Amino acid sequence: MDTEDLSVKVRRETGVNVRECYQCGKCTAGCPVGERMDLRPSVIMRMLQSGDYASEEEILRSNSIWLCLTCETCYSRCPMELDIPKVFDYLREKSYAEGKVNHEARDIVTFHKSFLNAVERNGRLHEMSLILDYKIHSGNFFQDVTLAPEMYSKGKLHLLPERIKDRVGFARLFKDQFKKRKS
Amino acid sequence: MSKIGVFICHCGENISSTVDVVRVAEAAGELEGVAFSTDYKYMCSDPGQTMIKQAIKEKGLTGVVVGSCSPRMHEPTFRKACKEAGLNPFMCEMANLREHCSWVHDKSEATTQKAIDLVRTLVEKVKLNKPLFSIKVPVTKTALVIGGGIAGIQASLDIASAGHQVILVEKDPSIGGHMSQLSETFPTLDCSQCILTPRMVEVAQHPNIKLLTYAELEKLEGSIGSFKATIRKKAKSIDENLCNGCGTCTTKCPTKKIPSEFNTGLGMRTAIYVPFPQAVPNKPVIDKENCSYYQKGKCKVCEKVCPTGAIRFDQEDELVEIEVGAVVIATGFDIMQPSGFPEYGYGKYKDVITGLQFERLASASGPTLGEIRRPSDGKIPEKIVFVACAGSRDPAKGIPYCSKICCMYTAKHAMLYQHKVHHGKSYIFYMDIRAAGKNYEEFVRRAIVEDEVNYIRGRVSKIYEENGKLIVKGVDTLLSAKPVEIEADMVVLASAAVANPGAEELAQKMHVSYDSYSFFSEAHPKLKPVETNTAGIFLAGACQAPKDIPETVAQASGAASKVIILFSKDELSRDPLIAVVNRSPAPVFSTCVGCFLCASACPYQAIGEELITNRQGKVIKKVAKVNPGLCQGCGTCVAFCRSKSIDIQGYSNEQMCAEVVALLNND
Amino acid sequence: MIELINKAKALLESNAVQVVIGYGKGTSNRTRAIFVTQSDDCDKLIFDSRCVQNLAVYLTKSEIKKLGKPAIVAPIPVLRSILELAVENQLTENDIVVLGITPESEIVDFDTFANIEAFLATHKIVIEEKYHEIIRLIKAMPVAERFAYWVKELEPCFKCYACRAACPLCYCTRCTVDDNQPQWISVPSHPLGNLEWHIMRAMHLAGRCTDCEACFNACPMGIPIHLLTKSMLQDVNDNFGSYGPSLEKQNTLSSYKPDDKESFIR
Amino acid sequence: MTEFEPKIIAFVCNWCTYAGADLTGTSRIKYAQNVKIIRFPCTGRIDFMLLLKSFGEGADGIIVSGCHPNDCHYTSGNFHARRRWIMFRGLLDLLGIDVRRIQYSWVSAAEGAKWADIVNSTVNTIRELGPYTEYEKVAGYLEKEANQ
Amino acid sequence: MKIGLYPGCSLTGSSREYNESLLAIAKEAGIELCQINDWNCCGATAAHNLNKELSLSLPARNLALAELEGMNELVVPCAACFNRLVMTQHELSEKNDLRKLISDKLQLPLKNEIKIYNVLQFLEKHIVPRLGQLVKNPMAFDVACYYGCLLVRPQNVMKSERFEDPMTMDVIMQKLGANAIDWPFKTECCGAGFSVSKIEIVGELSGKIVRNAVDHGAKAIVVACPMCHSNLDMRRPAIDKYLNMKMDIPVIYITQAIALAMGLTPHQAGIQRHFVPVNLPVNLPVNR
Repeated sequence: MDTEDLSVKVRRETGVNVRECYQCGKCTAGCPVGERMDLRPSVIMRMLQSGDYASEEEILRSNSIWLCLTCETCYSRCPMELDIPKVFDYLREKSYAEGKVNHEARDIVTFHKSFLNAVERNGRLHEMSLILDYKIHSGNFFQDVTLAPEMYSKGKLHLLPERIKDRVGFARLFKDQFKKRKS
Repeated sequence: MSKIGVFICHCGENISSTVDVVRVAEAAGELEGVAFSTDYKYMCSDPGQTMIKQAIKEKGLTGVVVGSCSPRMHEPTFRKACKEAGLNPFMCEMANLREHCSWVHDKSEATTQKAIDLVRTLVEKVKLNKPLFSIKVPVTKTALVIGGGIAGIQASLDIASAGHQVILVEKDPSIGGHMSQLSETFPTLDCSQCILTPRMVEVAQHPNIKLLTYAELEKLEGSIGSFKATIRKKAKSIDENLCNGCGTCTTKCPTKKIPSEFNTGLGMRTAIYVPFPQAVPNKPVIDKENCSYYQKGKCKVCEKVCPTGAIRFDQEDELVEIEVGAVVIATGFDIMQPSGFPEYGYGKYKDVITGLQFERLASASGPTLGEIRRPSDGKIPEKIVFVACAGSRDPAKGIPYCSKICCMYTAKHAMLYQHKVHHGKSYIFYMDIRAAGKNYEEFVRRAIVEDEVNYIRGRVSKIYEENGKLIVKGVDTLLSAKPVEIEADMVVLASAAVANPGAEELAQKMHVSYDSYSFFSEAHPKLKPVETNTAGIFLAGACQAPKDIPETVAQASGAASKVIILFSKDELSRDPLIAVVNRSPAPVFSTCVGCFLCASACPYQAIGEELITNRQGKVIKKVAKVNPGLCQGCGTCVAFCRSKSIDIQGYSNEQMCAEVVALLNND
Repeated sequence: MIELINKAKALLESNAVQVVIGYGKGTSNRTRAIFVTQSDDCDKLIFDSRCVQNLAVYLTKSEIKKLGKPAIVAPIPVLRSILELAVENQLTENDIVVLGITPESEIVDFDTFANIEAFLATHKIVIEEKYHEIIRLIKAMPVAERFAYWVKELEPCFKCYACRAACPLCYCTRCTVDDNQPQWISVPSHPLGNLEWHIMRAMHLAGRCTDCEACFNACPMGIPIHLLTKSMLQDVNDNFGSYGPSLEKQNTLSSYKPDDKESFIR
Repeated sequence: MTEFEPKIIAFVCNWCTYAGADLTGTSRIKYAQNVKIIRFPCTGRIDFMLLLKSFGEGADGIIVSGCHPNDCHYTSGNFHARRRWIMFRGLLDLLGIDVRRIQYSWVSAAEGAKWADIVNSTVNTIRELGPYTEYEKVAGYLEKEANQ
Repeated sequence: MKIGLYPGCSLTGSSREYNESLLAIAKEAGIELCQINDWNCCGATAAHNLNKELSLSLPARNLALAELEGMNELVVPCAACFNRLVMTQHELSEKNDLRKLISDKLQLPLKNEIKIYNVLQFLEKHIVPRLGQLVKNPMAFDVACYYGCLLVRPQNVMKSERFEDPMTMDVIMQKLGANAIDWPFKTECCGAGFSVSKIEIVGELSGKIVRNAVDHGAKAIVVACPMCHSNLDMRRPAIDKYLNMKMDIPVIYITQAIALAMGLTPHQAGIQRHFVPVNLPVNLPVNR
């Protein structure tokens, strides 16, 4: 089993040394979704410092990492200039790859995945199929029932997707991207 | 034939843990001309020094090399030891085996080898050392104190009371410094002015203290015992002898809307002004930038109303030269303008102020006569938020260090607020509470327990205005980082203490070193806290690092005592490590050809000319001559002299060459 | 020509000077320095394009000094040397009479050094393009090759010190090369000794050399040592502005500007 | 074959760089043993002849270091030194003496870390350049003669 | 003059009025913007949330294609796309090995030197200098310029000094005759990518922004980011729900504002595509 501290991985992958964090909490104070988080940014930094396995699991299974909007406010105000959003990107990727996504974050992840599916299919985002795909996977069938038609009426939705020409070359980018870590 | 003694120090384990000291001693013993070589645990200790003295006597040593710490640390110690044993102190050299070897390398053969090389190098040097005799320089028993804050005041009074002359130079119109701006002082809450102003008056009245306000150091030459300082007395535009400080001019002056420096912009002053009522001297100056006569050419109201006719519009800056034996730098600190904090809205929101501004609000002599009122509308704030570490401990803002005083004065501010606004609520956002002083912790506890100040551990991320309130977005890291939002009426930022803007320039004028934050550097972090690297120049107060009043006063007295010690002798002996022009038998007399390019290169104008005459008094030759009083021994002339006719004692061409050869030939 | 002779005569007869340092006929078609002490001998004085030797070198020689106050025939290079000697406190205005000779071979007498400087201001030192070219070429070589080139160039030097003797600015009573405490420079004329000697010589002339080429002309082996001083002259110009002797401008190496520019100090 | 260990000699001024190197020690920052320091009162004292001598005596590299401009303990020693270095460097370059083998630097009494950095980077540079055989050959001439 | 354009997905769909108005004003100013041939989606928030490599390779492909077409300036109107493209360029310029890996994967050369502009930088460089003669009917009323996150952060990459209080849009609006109010929510987050998946969050965050703008007397909110626009405009119901009151302040793109000031018709500016009706206190030209 992997005994390497998560903080060590974080440092390798993102270049951020969590030990530099002195827990002033400015990141959390300025976070637009701080209120809603189960583990707030500064708490996650602290847990990473602890190097305790249980905490690491808790982080990867937390809702917070998915609530993060990557607005970068924390980073721009951190006295230690720690790139917290980058750390969160890594944590999300890991959480997703290891199938530890918090159930409350299901919708968010589903949306992201639907988004990427849509992109993988056409090379560009076809908002109509994104919304369809999302509704199917999230089960929120009746969300925005009024929105789509209105968007359509305002010319904001195309029925048929635009597609890029170099499909082969493009497919290469997605190859194995979501298989490798699951195993 | 030289008989050198080599003494290798273990420095406890500092050296011996990575350097094989025994082998170094053995290797040294085999060097030609080495008569005695040994190692010992602590060479600088008494038995260590005795060991050296005995060897000198018994073995009749002609030179000594001590392989231990840096000569900057113990050279005086060992030279003294040699002297006591009857060996000329300048026949002793040190090989730096600690700072330059054992501490910077791991234990290895190469490390030991390097140590041997260093020792061999110094042995070769010392073989060529010549007995030297220190130069006596008379001590000018007058001290120059720069800065009239509490540090400068304390230092001046101490030196003056010891019976020495003091010249106290202050750049502002009055002495008093930051302390005079403070309201009450922690941890006793006694009023700052009440304890300071008597001292200020004492300075003014002390027969041994000459006070030069509105003046700055222009130039400093010379060295310990005999400095020559040039002081610029900025034009005050008044005749101080005639002015009786009646204050009519300041009341009549039509230009009244100038933000007062003393009141940190919270109050206004006139163009001709006395910074504050208790100023010393209590005589006004005209601020030319804002005086309508100087700017627009008309007004002269002050001149008309002055009963003694003391106004002098034609007065100009005056340069005075003074001879002093020692200098105390007490230029204090400045506070960082928190405009570097756009997220805190300082400068944008009137009611976001700095700690120093709060002092003025809380001070009885302040613009609100001690009532806490918001600058914007004069209302008494119901809710007040204090933000600690506003700039301090914040590498992103360029200040990683702790400003040291904020924790205490912020606690004091909150306390004062609670005392003055009983129903008010106060919050302090902090990271750590640093209260490590006598009665400090108790003070903070009192603020929390008795005065019910709410301490919240966490930093503030943003402050913005929303319908008349300042919304403070903070966090409580002790409640699993729960975001906290406070609707405050006023916010006080404990902005960082930084070096004065002019600090670097001043340091360069005096050739003292300064750290990367422009605070002046002490000669040794522990053992020489008030000395600088330049002999005869001492430090007092916050110009060396942020300090509170008790510390500042203590250091000031420390600096003063150093000056007094220096003044306790009529002359001091200086190391004779100075340049000399060679002499040779007639008909050459000296190989110097008198091109005097050395003279133009000398930073101290220490090189003059000497006429060599024959018996009939006819001049046969004109050669350079070094004035030992002025020469500081930099040796620039030596490297510059083509015919090598000028050389420097202790770092002579022969010695340096020998070192190079010895250092590089280790196989 | 005749004007020069008459001036010389007058000076000697009026005893304004006791010796006239000038050019005279030498063996074969060469000219040599002559020291005229009798006005009758003044007819020996000549001046033409062959007179390239820098007579200023004699001004600091004790044997010549013994002859009394000199007048000196001074074409441009000599004038430059005189001025530099003045800067270096080796001459004062009433030590000598200067019989200046313009490139148009007109005779001008200079009663003050300031006048000499003013005159030289209109006749600045110019390093010929061919030298720039050579120096460029040398600097273009790979460093090791460049080193080998010079070691070879300096090989023939047998330390006769003719370069030193010919240089008006090498007036030290004892030259450091003869110093043995310490032994700065290895005595024998092997590559190291030669290299060290010529580096020292060049450095000692840094910011002083007036580019008269006397050293090169004097070298029996024809070693292009003047390339060193020329290149340094250029360096002075590039780094510290104008070169050439000047009474008010300080000597290059004994003065400085706080904002001197360099690119190699970390 | 063992790795080439360069011989590097450092000429430093007493007030800034020597003190800076002391600070390196006090801060226990490690650096290579190859560099050994000779102490001068001021960079103004450092004679170019000594640098020359060092190469003659078999140095592979040289460090010359003193106070930053404006911070010289003697006001202007380092300014004079700077001019001297500019001229000397130009001459050496013309002569094909590898100027990369002389590292000039300003290291203040507060820059312990910088000193370690200067030392290590210089050691690396010289390692890459290898032993200064060209000069040694020239310098070795004497011994060769003596041995014959 | 010819400048590269990366429209990004939303400009072809939900925020096509942004694209239309941009092209319109560029045309007025005599600047030709040409789309990158066969451009693809930048991956947006989704990619960098789930997969680092994709978050780099998707934007990188567009940069590579642009290079192939010999573009050296590239305009990216969508703030989100801009952020992804710039971050990718930044990261790849710092890690050479990574750049190689990606370029191999793309099987396209990648010098990674193209100069990327967001819409504000583009306007500042190419439009603002020409504004003088182009402004026909100035808009004399209070506007709140809203920047959001992605135009200013992270400041070390965006090189934005005033990241807490940016002014570029304000300056432009002043030039159009409007009064850009000073308000504290310029750079607060609108909820960005949660537009679909966490509508209530968008409602709250955008709600606070809209309210604060109105409180400060703004008659319109000016934006330069499709996500901000769709959240403030399309998600108005969610906003009203959070504030439980009806907010009718319109949200227009900076490009639309310029277009209108230039005297183009609301239709040319794509105003009709908004959810919140745009009733500006100026008489807009009906047709020209």
